[in-house]
Amino acid sequence: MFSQLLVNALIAASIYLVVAAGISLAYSVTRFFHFAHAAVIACGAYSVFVLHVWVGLPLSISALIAAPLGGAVGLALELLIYRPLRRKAAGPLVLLLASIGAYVVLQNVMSLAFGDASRSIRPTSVQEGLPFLGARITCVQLISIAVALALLIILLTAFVRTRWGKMARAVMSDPELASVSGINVDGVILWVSFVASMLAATGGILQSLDVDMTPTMGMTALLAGVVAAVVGGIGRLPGVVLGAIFLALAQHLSTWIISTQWQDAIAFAILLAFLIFRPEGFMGKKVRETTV
Amino acid sequence: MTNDWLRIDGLAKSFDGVKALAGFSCSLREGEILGLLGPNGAGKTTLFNVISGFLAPESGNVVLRGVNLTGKPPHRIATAGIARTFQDLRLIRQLSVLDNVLLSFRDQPGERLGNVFFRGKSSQDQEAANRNEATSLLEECGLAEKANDPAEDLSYGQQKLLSLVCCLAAKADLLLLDEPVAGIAPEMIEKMLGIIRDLPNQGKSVMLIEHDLDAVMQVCDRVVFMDAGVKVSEGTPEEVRNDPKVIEAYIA
Amino acid sequence: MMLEIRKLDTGYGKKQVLFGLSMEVRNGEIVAIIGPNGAGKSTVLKAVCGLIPAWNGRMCFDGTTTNGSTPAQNVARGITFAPQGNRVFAGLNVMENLQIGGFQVPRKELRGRIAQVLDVFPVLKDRAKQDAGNLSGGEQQMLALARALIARPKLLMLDEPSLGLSPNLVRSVFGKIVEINRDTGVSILIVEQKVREVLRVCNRVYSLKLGKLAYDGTPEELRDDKGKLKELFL
Amino acid sequence: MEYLLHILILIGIYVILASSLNLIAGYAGLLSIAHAAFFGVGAYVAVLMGLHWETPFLVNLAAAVVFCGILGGVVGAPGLRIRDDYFVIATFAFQVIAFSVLNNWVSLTGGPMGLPGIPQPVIFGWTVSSHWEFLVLTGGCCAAVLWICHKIVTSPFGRMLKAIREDEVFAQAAGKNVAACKVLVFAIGAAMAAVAGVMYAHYISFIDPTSFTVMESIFIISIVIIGGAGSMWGPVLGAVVLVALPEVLRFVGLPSAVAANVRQILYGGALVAMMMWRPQGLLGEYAFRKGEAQQ
Repeated sequence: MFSQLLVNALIAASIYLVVAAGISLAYSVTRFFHFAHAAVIACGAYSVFVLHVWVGLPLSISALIAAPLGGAVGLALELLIYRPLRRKAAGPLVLLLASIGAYVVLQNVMSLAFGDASRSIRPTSVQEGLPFLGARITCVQLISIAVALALLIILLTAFVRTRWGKMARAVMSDPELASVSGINVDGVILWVSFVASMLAATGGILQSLDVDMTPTMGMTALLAGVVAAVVGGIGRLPGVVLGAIFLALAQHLSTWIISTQWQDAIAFAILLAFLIFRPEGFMGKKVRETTV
Repeated sequence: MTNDWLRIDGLAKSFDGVKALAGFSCSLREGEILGLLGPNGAGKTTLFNVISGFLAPESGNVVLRGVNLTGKPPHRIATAGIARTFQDLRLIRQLSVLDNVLLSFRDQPGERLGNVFFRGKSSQDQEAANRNEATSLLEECGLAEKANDPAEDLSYGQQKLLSLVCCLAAKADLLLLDEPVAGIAPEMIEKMLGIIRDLPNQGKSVMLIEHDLDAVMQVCDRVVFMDAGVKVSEGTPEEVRNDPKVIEAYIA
Repeated sequence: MMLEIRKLDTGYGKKQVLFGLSMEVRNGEIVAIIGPNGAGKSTVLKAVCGLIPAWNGRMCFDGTTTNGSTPAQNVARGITFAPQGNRVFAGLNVMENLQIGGFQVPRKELRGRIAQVLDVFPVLKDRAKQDAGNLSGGEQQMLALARALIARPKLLMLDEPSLGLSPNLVRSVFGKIVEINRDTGVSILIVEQKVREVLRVCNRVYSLKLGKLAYDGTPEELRDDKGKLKELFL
Repeated sequence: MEYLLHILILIGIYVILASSLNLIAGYAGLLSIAHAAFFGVGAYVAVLMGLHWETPFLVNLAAAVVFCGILGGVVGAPGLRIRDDYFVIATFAFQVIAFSVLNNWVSLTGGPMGLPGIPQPVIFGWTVSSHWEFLVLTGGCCAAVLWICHKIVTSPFGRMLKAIREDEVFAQAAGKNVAACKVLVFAIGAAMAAVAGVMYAHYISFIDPTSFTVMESIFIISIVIIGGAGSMWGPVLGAVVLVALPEVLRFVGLPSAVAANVRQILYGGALVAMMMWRPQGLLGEYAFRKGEAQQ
C-alpha cells in the first residue's frame, strides 16, 4: 500500500515537474503568471488525440508532433498578445488578465471542437502493470516518468551548456544588463515561451496517457505546476524538482489519512502557506518587495 | 536653545553588508531649514526613509519633540507631524490635483468608514473645510487653474510643486524634501525656494536633500555634509562649502 | 571622431535631465565625465548605448547616426557599456558572463578572445567556474570590465567603475583601464565620482552640472586648481 | 415575460457581485480570483442555517454576510505581505480550496449533489415567491449595495482607496493605514458577495458547487474589467451586457449548447481586447497599472 502510494506520487511528480519547469521558465523571463499555459496543456493532449485517433498516426509520432504544436500556440500568444502589451509598458497584472482571457478563449474553442465530455487515447485493454517494489506500475507510467526525467536532463544541460541557455539565464538574471550586452531580449522571451509551452503540452500529453482528457484538464495541471514552481522557488530548475516531488508526496501520502478528493485543497493549502510565509520558495531568491 | 526638537541619534542601516548609514547623528531646531549634502551613496535618501518609517534602522533613534518615533510604521510617523516628498516624485497621477492635496490632510474623519455612514454630516463639514483650505493652498502656489486636471497632466516642475503643497496640507511640523528643485525650470525653482524659505515663519522645520548648491545656499540655515553614512561636516552653508574635508570627499 | 553628441536633450518620463549637451570622444582617447550628483552623467551613457531615447539632438558614432538604435545594434557597431554598480549576471559563472559579453562574436574566435581578456585579468582566471554573484566587489568590477571588452569595442563606456571599491582596488581598476586603452587603442568614456583618480588617467575631461556642460578641458588644468574644482562641485 | 424577469433578476445578482468585486479590485487595486468563493460560501451558510435550524431568512442573510465578511478579512490579510500577481495566485488558491470544501464535505454541504429544496424567503410575513417578488427583493438588495458602494467611493475613504491602489508608498507617507484599509475593503466586498449568494440560492432554490468555480470568479472579473474597473457604473454596464449576452446569442439562433461556449469565447476575447486597447474598460478609470516609478 505504502509503496503504491510512493509510486503514484512519483508518477504525479513527473507530470508536475514538466509543467512546473515550463511555468517557472516562462515566469522568470517574462515576470508574469502565464495563465493560458493551462490551455496549452490541454492543446497538447487534444493534438495527440486528433493525430492519433482521428488521423491514425502511431501514438509516439503523434506525441512528437503534438509537443511542438503546443509550443507554437505559446509562440502565437507571445507574438499576438504579450509582446504588443509589453511594448505598451503593461505591468504584470495586465499581462495576467490578458492571459486569463486567452485561456478562456482557447479552452472554449476546444470545448466547441471536441465537446466537454472526456476523450481518451489510453490503450483500450486494461493493463495489469508490472510489479515494482511491491507496487504496480504500468508501461505507460514508466514511459511518462522516463520522459519527464529525460526532458529535465536535456533542459538542465541545455541551460548550462548551450549558448541559448546561457542567454536565457542572462535575461533571467538581469534583463537590462543582458540588453546592453547585445542580447535581443525579445528574441529570448520568444524562444523561452516556445520551450515553456512545449513543456506544458508535454505535461498534457503525459497526463492524458494516464487519465482521460477534458478541455479544462489544463487548469488542475497548471495549478499543480504553479504550486511546485512556487514551492521550489521560481526560476530555479533544481528547486522545481524539489517542489514537484514535495507536492506529489504531500498529496499522495496524505491519502493515508484523508480521502483523495482533498488533493487539490492540500496543494493549495501548501501554496498559501508558502506564499504567506516563504514566497521565495525552498531555493529561490527573495521576491520583490515594496521599495521606496 | 531647544536644540533637540528633532534628535537623530546613531542611526545605522546596511543593505547586503554595505553600510548606508553608519551611526549618523544630527539634530534640528524648531523653525530651522537644514540642508543635507553628500555624494551619491552617502545615505541621504536612506536617512529620509528611516526617519519617515519606511526602513527600520538596525540601531539608533529618531526623537521628535521628546517622542521616540523609531520603528513606528510610516502612517504613524506621518500623523505624528512629519511629511515628506520623494526623489522619484510620487503623486497619485490619475487623481486630480485637488484630490492629491485633499488626500494629504491627516486624520480625516471621512476616512473612517463608520463616520461615512453614521456621522455623515460632521465628516462632510470637515471635507468641505479641507476643500476650501486645499483650494486656497493651490491658489497661493499658482496651481488653482489646474485643480481639476489629473496630476499626470502637470509639467514636471508643477508636479514637484504639487508634492510640496501636499506636504503643506499635511500640516506637518517637519518636512523632509528630497531634491525639491532637481530637474525643473529656473522660474519654478525660484517659486519653490520662495515657499520653502517661508516655512519657518509658519513654525515649520525642514530637512532637504538637494544637489543644486545655489538653491541650498539660498534657503538653508545650516548644512550637514554626509559621506559613507556618517556626518563629515556641519555648519553654515558657507562654512561647509569651504571645509576642505568636503571637497576632499567629492574628489577623493 | 569616435563619438559625437550634439545638443542632446533627454531624461526619464517627464523629467528632463540633459539640456542641449554637446561633447565628443576622439579615437583612442580616454574621456572622463565628472560632476556632482544629479548632473546627468550616467544619463549620457544610457542615451548613447540606447537604453533611453534622445528627445532632441543627435548622437553620431563612427560616422553613423545612432539615434533610436537598440542597445543590441549599438553593441554590434562597437559600443559596449558597463553600467553602474558592479553589474554582473549573478546566476552565471565567470566564464559564462564572459561568453555573454561575446555573444555577437563568431564562435571560433570567442575562445581566443576570452583567453586574451583573462590574461589582462588574472584574478578572474582562477575564479572561472565560480558564480559571479559570489565574487568580491573588486572582482565583480573586473568581470564587468572584462565582459564589456570581449566584444572588442571601439568605444567602451564605464559608469563609476570605482563604486564601492577600496582605494587600493580603485587604483588597480584604473590601472587596468589605462592598460587596456594603451594596448588595444579602444576609446573610453568614463563617468566617475572619484575625481582625483580619474584625472590621473584621462586625456580629456567634461564636467556637468545640472544637466549642462560646466567645463571642458584637460585634466592637467583641473588637477592643480582646487578653486576651479570647488566651483565645479560646490 | 417571466423569462425577461428571470434575466433581470440574474442581472441584479451579478450587479451585486461585480460592484463588490469592483470595490476590492477596481478601487483598492487588489485583484482577486476568489469572488465566486465568497458568493458560494454566503449561499451555503444561509441555506444550511435555514435547512437545519429553520432560522428566519433575514437572520440567515445577516449570518452569511457576517461570516463572509470575517472570512474576507482573513483572506485579504495576505495582501499585506504579498502583492500584485502573487496576491492573485493566493486568492486563486483560496478559491480552489473553498470549492474543494463545498464539493467534498459531503455530510455538511451535500457535496456534488448540492442542496435542493431551499424554502422561499419570508420577510416579516411577506413570502417571496413569484418572479416579480424576487425581482423586487433582488432589486432592493442591489440598490442597497450600490448605495453603500456610492457612499464609500465618493467619501474621503474612497479617495484613500484609490490612493492605495495607485501608490501605496504615497498613501503611507500621507498617513494612511494601508494595511487596515485593505483588509477592511476586502471584508466589505466579500460580505456583499454573500448577499448575492443568498439571493441566488433562494431564487434558484437549489445550489451545488459548480455554480461557484474558478470560471465563475473569472466571469465576475471579466464583468468588472470589461465594464470598467474603478467606476460606479462600469460593473453595472458590464453585468447587463455579459449576462444578457447568451440570451442575445440564443435569439440569433445559436443552439444553446454552442451558445454557452461562444459566450465564453466572446468575453474571454473581450478581456484580451480590453487589455490591449482599453485596459480601463468601457467606463472605468483604473487600468491595472501601478504607478510606474521612473528611474
